[in-house]
Amino acid sequence: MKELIRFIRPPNSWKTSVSVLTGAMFGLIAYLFVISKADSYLSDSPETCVNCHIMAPQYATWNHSAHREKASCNDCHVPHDNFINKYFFKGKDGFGHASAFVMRNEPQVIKIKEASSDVVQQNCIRCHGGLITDSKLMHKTNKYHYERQGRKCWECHKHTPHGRVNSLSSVHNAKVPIPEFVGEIVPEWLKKAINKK
Amino acid sequence: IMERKAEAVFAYTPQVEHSEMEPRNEVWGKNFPREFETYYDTKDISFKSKYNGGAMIDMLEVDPRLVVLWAGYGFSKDYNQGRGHYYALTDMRNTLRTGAPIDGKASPMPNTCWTCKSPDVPRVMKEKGVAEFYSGKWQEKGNEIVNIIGCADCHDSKTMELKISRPALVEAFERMGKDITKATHQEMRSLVCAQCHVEYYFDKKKVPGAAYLTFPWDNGLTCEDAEKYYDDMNFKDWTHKLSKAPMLKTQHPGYEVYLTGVHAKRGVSCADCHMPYKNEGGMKFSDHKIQSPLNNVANSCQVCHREETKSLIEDVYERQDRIIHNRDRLEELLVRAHVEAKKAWELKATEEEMKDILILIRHSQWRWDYAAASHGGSFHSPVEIGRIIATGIDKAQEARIKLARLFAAKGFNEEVAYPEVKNKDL
Amino acid sequence: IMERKAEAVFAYTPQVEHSEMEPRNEVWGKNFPREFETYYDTKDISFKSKYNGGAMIDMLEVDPRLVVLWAGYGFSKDYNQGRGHYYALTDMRNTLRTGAPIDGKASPMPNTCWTCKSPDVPRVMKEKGVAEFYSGKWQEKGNEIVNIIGCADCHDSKTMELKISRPALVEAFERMGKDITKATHQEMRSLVCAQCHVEYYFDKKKVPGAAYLTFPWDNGLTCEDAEKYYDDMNFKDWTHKLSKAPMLKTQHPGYEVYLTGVHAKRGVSCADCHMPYKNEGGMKFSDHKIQSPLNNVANSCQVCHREETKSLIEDVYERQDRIIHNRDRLEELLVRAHVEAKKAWELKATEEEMKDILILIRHSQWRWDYAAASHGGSFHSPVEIGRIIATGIDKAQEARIKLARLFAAKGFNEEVAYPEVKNKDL
Ligand code: HEC
Ligand code: HEC
Ligand code: HEC
Ligand code: HEC
Ligand code: HEC
Ligand code: HEC
Ligand code: HEC
Ligand code: HEC
Ligand code: HEC
Ligand code: HEC
Ligand code: HEC
Ligand code: HEC
Ligand code: HEC
Ligand code: HEC
Ligand SMILES: [Ca+2]
Ligand SMILES: [Ca+2]
Repeated sequence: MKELIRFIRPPNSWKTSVSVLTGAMFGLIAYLFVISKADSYLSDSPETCVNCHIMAPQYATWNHSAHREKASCNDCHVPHDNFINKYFFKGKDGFGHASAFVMRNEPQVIKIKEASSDVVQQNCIRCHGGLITDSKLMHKTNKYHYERQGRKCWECHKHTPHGRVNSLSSVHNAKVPIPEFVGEIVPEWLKKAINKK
Repeated sequence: IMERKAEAVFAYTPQVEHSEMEPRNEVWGKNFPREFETYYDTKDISFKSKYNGGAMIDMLEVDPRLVVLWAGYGFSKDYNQGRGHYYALTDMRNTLRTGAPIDGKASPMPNTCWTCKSPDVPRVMKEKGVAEFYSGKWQEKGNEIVNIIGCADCHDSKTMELKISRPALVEAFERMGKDITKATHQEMRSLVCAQCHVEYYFDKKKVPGAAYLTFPWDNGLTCEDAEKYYDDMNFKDWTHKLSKAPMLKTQHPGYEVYLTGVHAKRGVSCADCHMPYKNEGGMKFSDHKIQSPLNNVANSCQVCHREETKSLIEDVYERQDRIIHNRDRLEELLVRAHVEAKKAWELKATEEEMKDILILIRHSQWRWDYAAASHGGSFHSPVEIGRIIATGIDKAQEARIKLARLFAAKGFNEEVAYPEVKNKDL
Repeated sequence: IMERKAEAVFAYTPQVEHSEMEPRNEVWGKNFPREFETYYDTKDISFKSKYNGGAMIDMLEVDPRLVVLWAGYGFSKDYNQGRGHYYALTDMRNTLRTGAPIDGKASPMPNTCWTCKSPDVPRVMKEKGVAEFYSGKWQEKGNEIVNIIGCADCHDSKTMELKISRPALVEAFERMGKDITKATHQEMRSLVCAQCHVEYYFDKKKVPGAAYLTFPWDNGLTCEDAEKYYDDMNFKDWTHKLSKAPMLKTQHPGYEVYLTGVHAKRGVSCADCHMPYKNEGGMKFSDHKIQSPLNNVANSCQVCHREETKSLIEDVYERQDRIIHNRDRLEELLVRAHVEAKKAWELKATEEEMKDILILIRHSQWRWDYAAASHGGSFHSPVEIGRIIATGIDKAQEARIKLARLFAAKGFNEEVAYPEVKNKDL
């Protein structure tokens, strides 16, 4: 054990600079963490995802879909089988997206990866399992039961929930709730005009 | 990251900078050509559904009984089924019910009428003050009001976020103890409409000389809540020419009725159905051609309902049919009640004898109008509208039972003939 | 698919073989213990919702106005809100409205009553013939009817597929030119219920001596269609004791009303809500505890609606409240109409003078009963029930206007007092 400590302890002459550097590293990471709202990666609100404008197309399309009121991003994109899996996946994903974003190597058109698409599929079934597996309710989906096996739900439900075309330029005026940027619901002049009386 | 964030905030680079109060849609339109163009498509009035659509329909022509119901009031001179936003100013200037205010001639109508017809309104209000805006007649501020309803009515000029641009809605919320600035984005997608698509009246007492635009929501937003509000303050819009009943006019309680329906309860907003996403040349944006969703089922209803277009339209018509049948019957009963009440006066009925009867007529017609004026209401909340009409029928008939007894007391025992209403002249 | 079908058919190895007509649920239950056990849970009558539920409620006690509405008819002696299938036979044997048919004493009631109360019925029908079954009084075949509604009423004994076990529904389809054997599996999940949960009458002319169970569907399945059917054949269930109106009794038009609602239009069946899948120890099966779905929202509604339980129950109550308020008012108006008509007879009104009035009362009460007897109807199809009640109110009041005029003609001009109805004795 002592050996080990001695091994990683830097030579005395380096001591000061290493401490400063490590401190700076931690500081920088913390800073990045704060301004990139990495902590918000742990939350379930869709606002989290639109911290990156890159997610704006997905936000905008989801916000105009049938799922808006009952299923947010993480309901579909993060595993819900158990607690640990959920946060592990979130962390891993968050790191991936963040580095891609910072490194500016994100593609113009994002495509879902195999692993995350499996996650999504499981989530579709999590919510709609009752409707699509209950033989009694098959009347809604009956005809398609056999064709459905082994396919992703959105091979048929292509518009659920993002639609087909989601390149960044396709929704460039989309209203996404970027916190610093929320306008005044009641403009200043009107507030004043009302309060005057 | 800092840099990218700034980029995210300004998701668009404005072509044109303009002020907060810019009333000209063309100017905003430079930055947002798609929204602008679709908005101006509200000019298209070709679509007609079973009961609604874009066309201007002369309702007094289609249904002359309305002339009886509104006898003695402006609406009996002219009333059209509304059309697109593009026409709001034109239609208001042209309507005969206001006493021909054309060409700067003196008009009997207050400036308050302009409130829901143009983005020049917030501009003038800011310049002159709210109460001052509500004062005076048309010819006085009419020349300031030139742009059709538009961007500045609903949007913040810097962020393009939705905003409330007029006082009445904010004040109504305040009086109910609610804070409208706490509204969610999704609620705002209906609240911008609730600035105009609501029942209202002019409060003449609040600020002397002003016809202060007010929403009767202090007791709540239902039909009965508003009725109680008006009753408690002894308010009437006019005295009926035939029956002498102290009448109320219901104007388009679109938002209030919508709130009682299942779509509102499930978080579906006006914009979801009337301004759905549109996909054009790979671009997605909110279709600003605000119109009947039945002209655009694929983008509106079918986002949520995987049903055939035909079947969804059928759903709407089926609900409307079930409602309109009884609404029509109520209309007939009200015509009868008015002419019977007139007969009673001729038979020298006293004020005392007529009092209850006239209140029943007032309450019954309030309900009929609530159902009739809430265009779309028979779909927005069919169970509630059905309920309201049933209570309206009950009250109209109750009035007529009392009238029959009154006739007997006056020694008259015949059926009063149903008036032949052929055209707009009574 | 063929393969899967065969699999479905022979999915079980029967423990017990029994005949097609086996009426004893215990015997079928050997093969299907889960369905059997849950079916017998209909014995549990502890659940109470706002307006429905399992408990037996003495409706005449709760609402004595019913005694007036049904004066002169069996229902004014005894009427309870229905409970689970387990009790169908008990409740029928115990009801006082049939003139105490207990202990093999002579009864005034036809054997036809048994038709919807037991799986012994198809057995006896097969043995004795359908018309013969419908002939004679209770004491005659009552001893044959011992098993509670059960498996043989809805299932084929070999395949366990759903089947129609009684003639009336098949005959009604035939007369409408429809072929019930073409029904899909999903339709069958409602049609088995439609054997019993429908409005009916006894046709005394079809086969002499028999009270032939018949559904009045020849003109269609709406409220007005059935009314026309009865009017055209001059049918009445009884003559009202007070008003002397030729009355109709509506019995539980559950299926007909359901058909007019949005759930039926979207293909949702009775069984989807009243017999949802249940998961017990890894086994999935249809919960045969047929009851109010509000006692089981998770397995019924929430399969399709991802709303909170509380919110879904609220949806149901909200619709029921909006309907029941007006239904109650209609009930009051009908009580008034009956006592006023009685007064008119006392004033020596003629048959001729009363004719239109009595028809209005008949039609109005038909509508009230249609809404009241279709338990669950205020949720199954609230817009349609609301429509029906509004027309009912209109007609009751129209009758009262005519009565007021008639009173005047007879020199009587007072309000007829609302009767004090305190208990079951008029
Ligand atoms: C820090 C900026 C940022 C944030 C915040 C962010 N994303 Fe991403 N996301 C990206 C970038 C960049 C990519 C493209 C990565 C690639 O294709 O390699 C991406 C790709 C994706 C993908 C497709 C690739 C895959 O993993 O299958 C999904 C799904 C996704 N994001 C979902 C989300 C969700 C859900 C959230 C919120 C919980 C979120 N994102 C928040 C930047 C971000
Ligand atoms: C109802 C489930 C659901 C919800 C809710 C949802 N997504 Fe998705 N998401 C999907 C599916 C399915 C795909 C794969 C689409 C494809 O491959 O065509 C996807 C793909 C993506 C992708 C990859 C790019 C693409 O378009 O294929 C991103 C990024 C993404 N989602 C982000 C988000 C964000 C951000 C939110 C919340 C604002 C969100 N999603 C909400 C189901 C969902
Ligand atoms: C958190 C729960 C949840 C998840 C996860 C989810 N859904 Fe849904 N889904 C809903 C709700 C809620 C609705 C709204 C309508 C309803 O309940 O009837 C809906 C509606 C739908 C509809 C009908 C409307 C439409 O958009 O076409 C389809 C199809 C559908 N979902 C498929 C999917 C698919 C495919 C996935 C996975 C990619 C998925 N759902 C994931 C809850 C969910
Ligand atoms: C082979 C094509 C196909 C696949 C794969 C498929 N579906 Fe569907 N789905 C359909 C069709 C077709 C309908 C019926 C639409 C209708 O009733 O009009 C449907 C209906 C539905 C509905 C009901 C929508 C409504 O009207 O409310 C839901 C929810 C749904 N599917 C979810 C899923 C889920 C979850 C999956 C993946 C497990 C899936 N589907 C896979 C074709 C498919
Ligand atoms: C769930 C969809 C939906 C929602 C939400 C909705 N509407 Fe409608 N609206 C309709 C339909 C359908 C019609 C009937 C159109 C027809 O008959 O042609 C309609 C009709 C109308 C009309 C009459 C249109 C005409 O052609 O004259 C107006 C005005 C209207 N709605 C305003 C509103 C307002 C304001 C709100 C929100 C407070 C709202 N609607 C919410 C679907 C909706
Ligand atoms: C500034 C006031 C104002 C606002 C804000 C407003 N409306 Fe209107 N709206 C009107 C007027 C006035 C008309 C009637 C114009 C006419 O008939 O000349 C109208 C007409 C309509 C019509 C009938 C169109 C037709 O084709 O018949 C619909 C639908 C409608 N509005 C929906 C909405 C919706 C949805 C919103 C919010 C997104 C909204 N309105 C916001 C004032 C307004
Ligand atoms: C609170 C907002 C508001 C005020 C104040 C208002 N209107 Fe309107 N007006 C509307 C809306 C909303 C419609 C569209 C109604 C619809 O079609 O459902 C409309 C429609 C109209 C129309 C076209 C349909 C018709 O009725 O012929 C005319 C004309 C009109 N208004 C004139 C006036 C006049 C005159 C006044 C003043 C007495 C007035 N308005 C005050 C909101 C308002
Ligand atoms: C009657 C109200 C109303 C008027 C008038 C109006 N808008 Fe909008 N606008 C909306 C609503 C509601 C949305 C949807 C906002 C959302 O979902 O975030 C919207 C969205 C937008 C967006 C965001 C991108 C999109 O398409 O969803 C832009 C940009 C926009 N409007 C521009 C304009 C311009 C330019 C005008 C004038 C020509 C205008 N709007 C007039 C109500 C209105
Ligand atoms: C954003 C989603 C959304 C949109 C858009 C939408 N609906 Fe709905 N609709 C719903 C929901 C949610 C319900 C309630 C049922 C439920 O909980 O699944 C509903 C209920 C209904 C019902 C049953 C209610 C009743 O009155 O019986 C009908 C019919 C209906 N919608 C038709 C339409 C039509 C027609 C349109 C287009 C004009 C439309 N909807 C647009 C989500 C939507
Ligand atoms: C969409 C769901 C749904 C469907 C489909 C449906 N019901 Fe119901 N039913 C309900 C609800 C909810 C109630 C009200 C229960 C309450 O008030 O406690 C109800 C009430 C009833 C009641 C009264 C129950 C009691 O507690 O007294 C009967 C009987 C009934 N339904 C029979 C039927 C029949 C027969 C059908 C088909 C023809 C049918 N229902 C279809 C949901 C449904
Ligand atoms: C053989 C005739 C018959 C058939 C078939 C039948 N019912 Fe019934 N049902 C009855 C009778 C009789 C009662 C009333 C029993 C009582 O009150 O004693 C009843 C009562 C009910 C109740 C009220 C239960 C309570 O707790 O208050 C419901 C719900 C119901 N049935 C639903 C159904 C459904 C759903 C089906 C089809 C799957 C069905 N019934 C098939 C005759 C039948
Ligand atoms: C067409 C089928 C059918 C016939 C024939 C029928 N019933 Fe019923 N009966 C039902 C159904 C279904 C219910 C449950 C009603 C509900 O709760 O919605 C019921 C309920 C009852 C109840 C319990 C509730 C109450 O009303 O107190 C009694 C008792 C009863 N029936 C007696 C009779 C008698 C007596 C006859 C013969 C005159 C008869 N039934 C004929 C189907 C039938
Ligand atoms: C009032 C009608 C009714 C009665 C009585 C009835 N069933 Fe059923 N049963 C159904 C319906 C409806 C289904 C669902 C069929 C389907 O969807 O394929 C069903 C399904 C079944 C199934 C198929 C497996 C399952 O659980 O879905 C079995 C086995 C079964 N019933 C056994 C019985 C037995 C045993 C009895 C007597 C104790 C009985 N049933 C009484 C209506 C009834
Ligand atoms: C098998 C699927 C299914 C089941 C089970 C079901 N529903 Fe529905 N429900 C629907 C569909 C489909 C609609 C129509 C709206 C649409 O098209 O999305 C609807 C519409 C509704 C509406 C709006 C109609 C109206 O009257 O305003 C309400 C409320 C509702 N359901 C409540 C319930 C409740 C409560 C239950 C349980 C007792 C239930 N539903 C069971 C599928 C279902
Ligand atoms: Ca008003
Ligand atoms: Ca009957």
